Amino acid sequence: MNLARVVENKSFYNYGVITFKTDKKLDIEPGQFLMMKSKDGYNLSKPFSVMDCKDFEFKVLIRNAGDFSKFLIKLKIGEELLFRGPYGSPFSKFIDFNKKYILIGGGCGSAPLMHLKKIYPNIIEDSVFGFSDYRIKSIVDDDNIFVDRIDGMNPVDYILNRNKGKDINIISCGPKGMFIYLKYIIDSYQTAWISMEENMGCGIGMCKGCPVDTVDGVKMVCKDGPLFNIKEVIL
Amino acid sequence: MNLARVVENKSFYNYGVITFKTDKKLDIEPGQFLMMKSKDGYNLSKPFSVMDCKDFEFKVLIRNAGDFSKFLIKLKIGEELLFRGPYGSPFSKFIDFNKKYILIGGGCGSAPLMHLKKIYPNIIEDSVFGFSDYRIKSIVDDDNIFVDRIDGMNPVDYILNRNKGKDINIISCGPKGMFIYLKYIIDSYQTAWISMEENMGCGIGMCKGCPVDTVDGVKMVCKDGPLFNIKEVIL
Amino acid sequence: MNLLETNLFNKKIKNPFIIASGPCGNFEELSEIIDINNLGGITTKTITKEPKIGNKAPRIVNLNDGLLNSIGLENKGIDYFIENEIKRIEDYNTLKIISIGGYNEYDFEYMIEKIDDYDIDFYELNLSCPNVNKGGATLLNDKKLLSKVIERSCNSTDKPIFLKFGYESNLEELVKIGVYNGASGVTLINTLKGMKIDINTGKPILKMKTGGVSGSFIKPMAVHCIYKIREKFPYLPIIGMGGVFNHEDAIELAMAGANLIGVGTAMMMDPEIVNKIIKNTAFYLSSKNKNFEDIVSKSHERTDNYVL
Amino acid sequence: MNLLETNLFNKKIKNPFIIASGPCGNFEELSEIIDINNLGGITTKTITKEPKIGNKAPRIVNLNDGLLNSIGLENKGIDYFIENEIKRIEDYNTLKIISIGGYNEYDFEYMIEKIDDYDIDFYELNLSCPNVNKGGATLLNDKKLLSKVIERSCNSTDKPIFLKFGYESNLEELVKIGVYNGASGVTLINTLKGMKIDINTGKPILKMKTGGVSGSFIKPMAVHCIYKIREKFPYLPIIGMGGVFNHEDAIELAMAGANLIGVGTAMMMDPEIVNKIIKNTAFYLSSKNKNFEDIVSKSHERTDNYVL
Ligand SMILES: Cc1cc2nc3c(=O)[nH]c(=O)nc-3n(C[C@H](O)[C@H](O)[C@H](O)COP(=O)(O)OP(=O)(O)OC[C@H]3O[C@@H](n4cnc5c(N)ncnc54)[C@H](O)[C@@H]3O)c2cc1C
Ligand SMILES: Cc1cc2nc3c(=O)[nH]c(=O)nc-3n(C[C@H](O)[C@H](O)[C@H](O)COP(=O)(O)OP(=O)(O)OC[C@H]3O[C@@H](n4cnc5c(N)ncnc54)[C@H](O)[C@@H]3O)c2cc1C
Ligand SMILES: Cc1cc2nc3c(=O)[nH]c(=O)nc-3n(C[C@H](O)[C@H](O)[C@H](O)COP(=O)(O)O)c2cc1C
Ligand SMILES: Cc1cc2nc3c(=O)[nH]c(=O)nc-3n(C[C@H](O)[C@H](O)[C@H](O)COP(=O)(O)O)c2cc1C
Ligand code: FES
Ligand code: FES
Repeated sequence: MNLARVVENKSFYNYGVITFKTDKKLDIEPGQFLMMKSKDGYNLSKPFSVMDCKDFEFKVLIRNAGDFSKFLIKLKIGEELLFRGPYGSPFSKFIDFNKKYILIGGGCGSAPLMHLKKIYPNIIEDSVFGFSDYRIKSIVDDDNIFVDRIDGMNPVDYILNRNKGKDINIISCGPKGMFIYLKYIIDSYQTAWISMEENMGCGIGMCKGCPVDTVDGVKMVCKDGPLFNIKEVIL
Repeated sequence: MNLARVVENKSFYNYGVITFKTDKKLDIEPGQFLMMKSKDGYNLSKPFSVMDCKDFEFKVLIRNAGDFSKFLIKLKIGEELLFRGPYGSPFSKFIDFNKKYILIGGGCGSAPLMHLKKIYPNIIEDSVFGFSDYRIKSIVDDDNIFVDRIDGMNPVDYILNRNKGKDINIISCGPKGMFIYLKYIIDSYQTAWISMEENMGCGIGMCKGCPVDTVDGVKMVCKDGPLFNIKEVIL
Repeated sequence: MNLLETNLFNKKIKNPFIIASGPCGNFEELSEIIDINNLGGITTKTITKEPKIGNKAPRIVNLNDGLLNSIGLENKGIDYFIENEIKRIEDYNTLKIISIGGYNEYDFEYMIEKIDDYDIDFYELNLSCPNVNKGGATLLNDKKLLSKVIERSCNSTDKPIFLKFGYESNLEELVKIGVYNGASGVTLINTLKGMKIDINTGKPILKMKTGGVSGSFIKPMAVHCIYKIREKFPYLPIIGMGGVFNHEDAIELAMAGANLIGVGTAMMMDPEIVNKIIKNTAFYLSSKNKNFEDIVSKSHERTDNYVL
Repeated sequence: MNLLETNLFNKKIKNPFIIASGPCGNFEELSEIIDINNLGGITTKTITKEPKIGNKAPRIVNLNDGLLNSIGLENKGIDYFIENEIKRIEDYNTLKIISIGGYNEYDFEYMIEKIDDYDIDFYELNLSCPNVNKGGATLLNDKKLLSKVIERSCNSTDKPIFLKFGYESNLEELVKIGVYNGASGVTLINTLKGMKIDINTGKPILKMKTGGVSGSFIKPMAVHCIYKIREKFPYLPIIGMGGVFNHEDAIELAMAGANLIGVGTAMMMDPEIVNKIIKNTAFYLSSKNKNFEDIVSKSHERTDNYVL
């Protein structure tokens, strides 16, 4: 595994944005994730999407979900951890560069979408990044961050409303509940790519730890995803 | 348990002398030990003798024996750990203050003897503290530290030789092998008190984890000791 | 109102936290550190008919987040216990569980008859100590003998009898045998068998070689065993234990199905820890506006909200 | 000279480190990360007669220093394996162990007959997967069926057959049954049964509720099982596994009695870790001036220096 050293950590209790520096030149496409673990202990590596990446540095957006993410949020500048990757298919594998996309992020799922927006600004029609804690604005800088309801609507309704009538292609990343809702409301002629999350073991497809039911049978989030067509996935 | 903060750590790979500061005024007699553990994890507390103690500070001499002692040796100033105690009967419970004693320390077993020497200098006839690593002299200050053999003799022979003819009362603390040798060479009219070590669980006599065979049956090092009359113990 | 209060066999129990058998001996030392009367209950270290001097040292090895022990049931025997310890134990105002171990039905009967008139609450038959060769361990391999031990013990007293088992392949069958022969409840789980070898010497560290593994890392196995037995025996009282170090561990065992929660190894690490666990569990329950009994067996609730 | 080299059934094995069945699938992904030919051996993920789609998610829960899984033997079945995977596996220049699982003697026989002419070395019968209800698990409760499975499997091939067991109360008896019916060796240990409950929802985290516990904290149980079987069966080949993350763990299992060392969960944490373990074990041995075979079963040496 590779070593990464914290060069910046902007965080509060619920969320953190951490920038790491490594010795190895990185080539991480939007949509890919890294498997990270602490230097001590015999725990699984855990998957985190990259929010930004350049040369020897990468940035992640962390939600305090349990032991490891808490450990990440508390990291001090200069402290180190281990990572491997990038894994998972990049968004660019599925994207039609002649089309325009709407990005819908829920919580930390916003991270890879922000990365996408930065690298391929021309294909982005609109975006919304929903969070439940307003303090997120103090650590993540984006005009489309919304906290809770927007004009009394949830972020999905809000953005679809705002882009009514357009040829809608969606890329979404967030909690499962959001996808279920999305699947329920979008029309059959609309495309939506969703980035799935599942508890992971190996992160590379060998342990069969991260299944997702699809119309073509069981697939692995880490190897066959994390991006899936919403029509393909049985939510 | 109580919190102690490192105020000084003089150490090299094999040994360390660490001074801790606490919030609670300490009253630790020479020969007693503390049960210490790190703030994280669900491991047993481990016993360490006190080498020096005053008001809110205590000092321990650590040998790198395994995970926890390695952790201790690596502690940085300001870092904290948990402790409880003091436990174990103090030397003063057994000592006849009208007599003079010879102290024989082996490795870290020297720690409580150095404490005794400092608190009751008048009862000490002579002392020897044997170590196997000469660098110990850079962190422990005592004229009677000897590394390996002294004039071709082991420390026990050396000090008994040097005090030949005297009414010899010994207090010794160190590895079991040293006690076996001591028992073998001292005369039946001589007194020797030895401070035993055993893997400990609770440190207070309730778990029956630290037995020592004596002529009166099984006793517990933590509660009935650690000091025993060498004649009483079946080594 | 006391959110922690619970009931078993019409006995009011202050709180579900009891001291597991063994790590705290018979509470003489512990009572100098904490107030025993604040505890839900106490279990004596397993008492045998004859005194046992226990195993040779080393008896204890620390594992990373676990513990390996081979105490070997060191105890002074039932007669010493009655002459010197039972009076002090009677005086504690808490649930008193007497743990006994033996080789056959007569051993158990003999001990129960000696002790039954004292002010104690339950018995716990230690059928699963991995540290004795001829002792409880073999009872589990001889189902006839096991049945006789349980039956005879239950016939010797009107007090509830709990059977203590470990992580056994045939746990369900053993519990069935127990219930069939009159046991009132089960205690799950005893230590698992484990070993640590010092690779510098090439020798097992424990003098007895194999010992019992307890502490934090047996919790997933404990939760599994408790859950499995609760699933099959919806109303059987279960004393759950194995790796409880904080209130979250305790709640997990309770949700799996434990009516009372034993704390063992954690008490060796820090003898005051049980007070912290009691306090934090009370705080947790009050923040959720629940009683302890509300969370017992909660993991078995169906989605249609049927509560066991 | 290669200090790590070892021998089993007159096969030279480069080093004792083999990939345990499961965590690395069938090495397709792994082979892109490390050179499979550097390994002592590989064990396929357990193959069944019919395809199995495995269990619903979540299948994986991280425990502190351990892992809980309920993959449920997801695999595409023996026919797919032979059509699509065996050729690639034949090409690896390493010891090839085929793990198979089934419900009765005919399943095992059927699979062995299909695969026996390929260039593979040993079979491993997975008799102990805690993640299948009707599968291997029940074989252990039905000794007649178990005997038939082992006997019929052994009669179907000239290749050595290893039996994989977990931490079972009657492990010795099971191994005896195995050896009596013709097995050549045993693999110890499979995962233990465990559960984790999310106390916020009150529900077991795994969809299947119970799963198999592996990783660092099952090592003391693995060492115990290996030691116990080595003690009773001085010459029985044992593939030891359970919590091996570094060369010290490996040496501990070897000293307990393991002839080969399986690495499972550690490979999920870091797929390159086995190379580090191999390198560090070689370094350790050379610093002690020993071969790997010198340390196998070392913990059983008597003080009179009698070596097994
Ligand atoms: C492809 C991918 C990309 C991800 N990117 C990010 C990211 O950019 N930022 C971020 O904060 N998180 C991300 N996650 C989720 C992150 O991996 C988990 O939150 C993390 O593993 C939790 O570890 P923990 O030790 O903090 O919490 P745990 O104690 O392990 O888990 C806390 C809770 O989260 C659940 N959980 C555990 N692992 C996962 C998982 N992999 N996915 C969903 N739920 C899980 C557990 O069941 C539990 O309920 C991503 C997950 C995947 C699969
Ligand atoms: C009363 C008493 C006072 C002590 N005072 C000191 C002291 O002042 N300085 C000091 O460095 N050490 C002292 N020790 C020893 C110290 O407790 C152990 O070295 C320590 O527990 C090792 O912990 P570890 O995690 O570093 O090593 P471990 O990995 O736990 O053990 C390393 C090796 O030491 C053995 N060991 C473990 N615990 C003990 C123990 N309690 N006694 C003897 N051997 C053990 C193990 O079997 C193993 O072989 C004292 C022990 C006792 C009983
Ligand atoms: C040092 C020690 C001694 C024990 N002695 C006994 C005993 O005498 N009788 C018994 O039934 N269980 C005994 N146990 C098992 C505990 O009661 C308990 O079942 C087990 O340790 C799991 O709980 P824990 O992880 O909280 O310790 C002992 C455990 C330890 C660690
Ligand atoms: C994700 C996962 C999948 C497994 N699948 C199998 C399997 O298919 N067949 C099998 O015999 N054992 C299987 N095992 C058990 C391992 O081979 C091994 O016996 C066990 O995990 C202990 O070793 P470890 O601690 O090194 O992982 C699996 C273990 C894990 C963690
Ligand atoms: S995490 Fe191992 S297959 Fe996806
Ligand atoms: S350590 Fe528990 S009795 Fe001595």
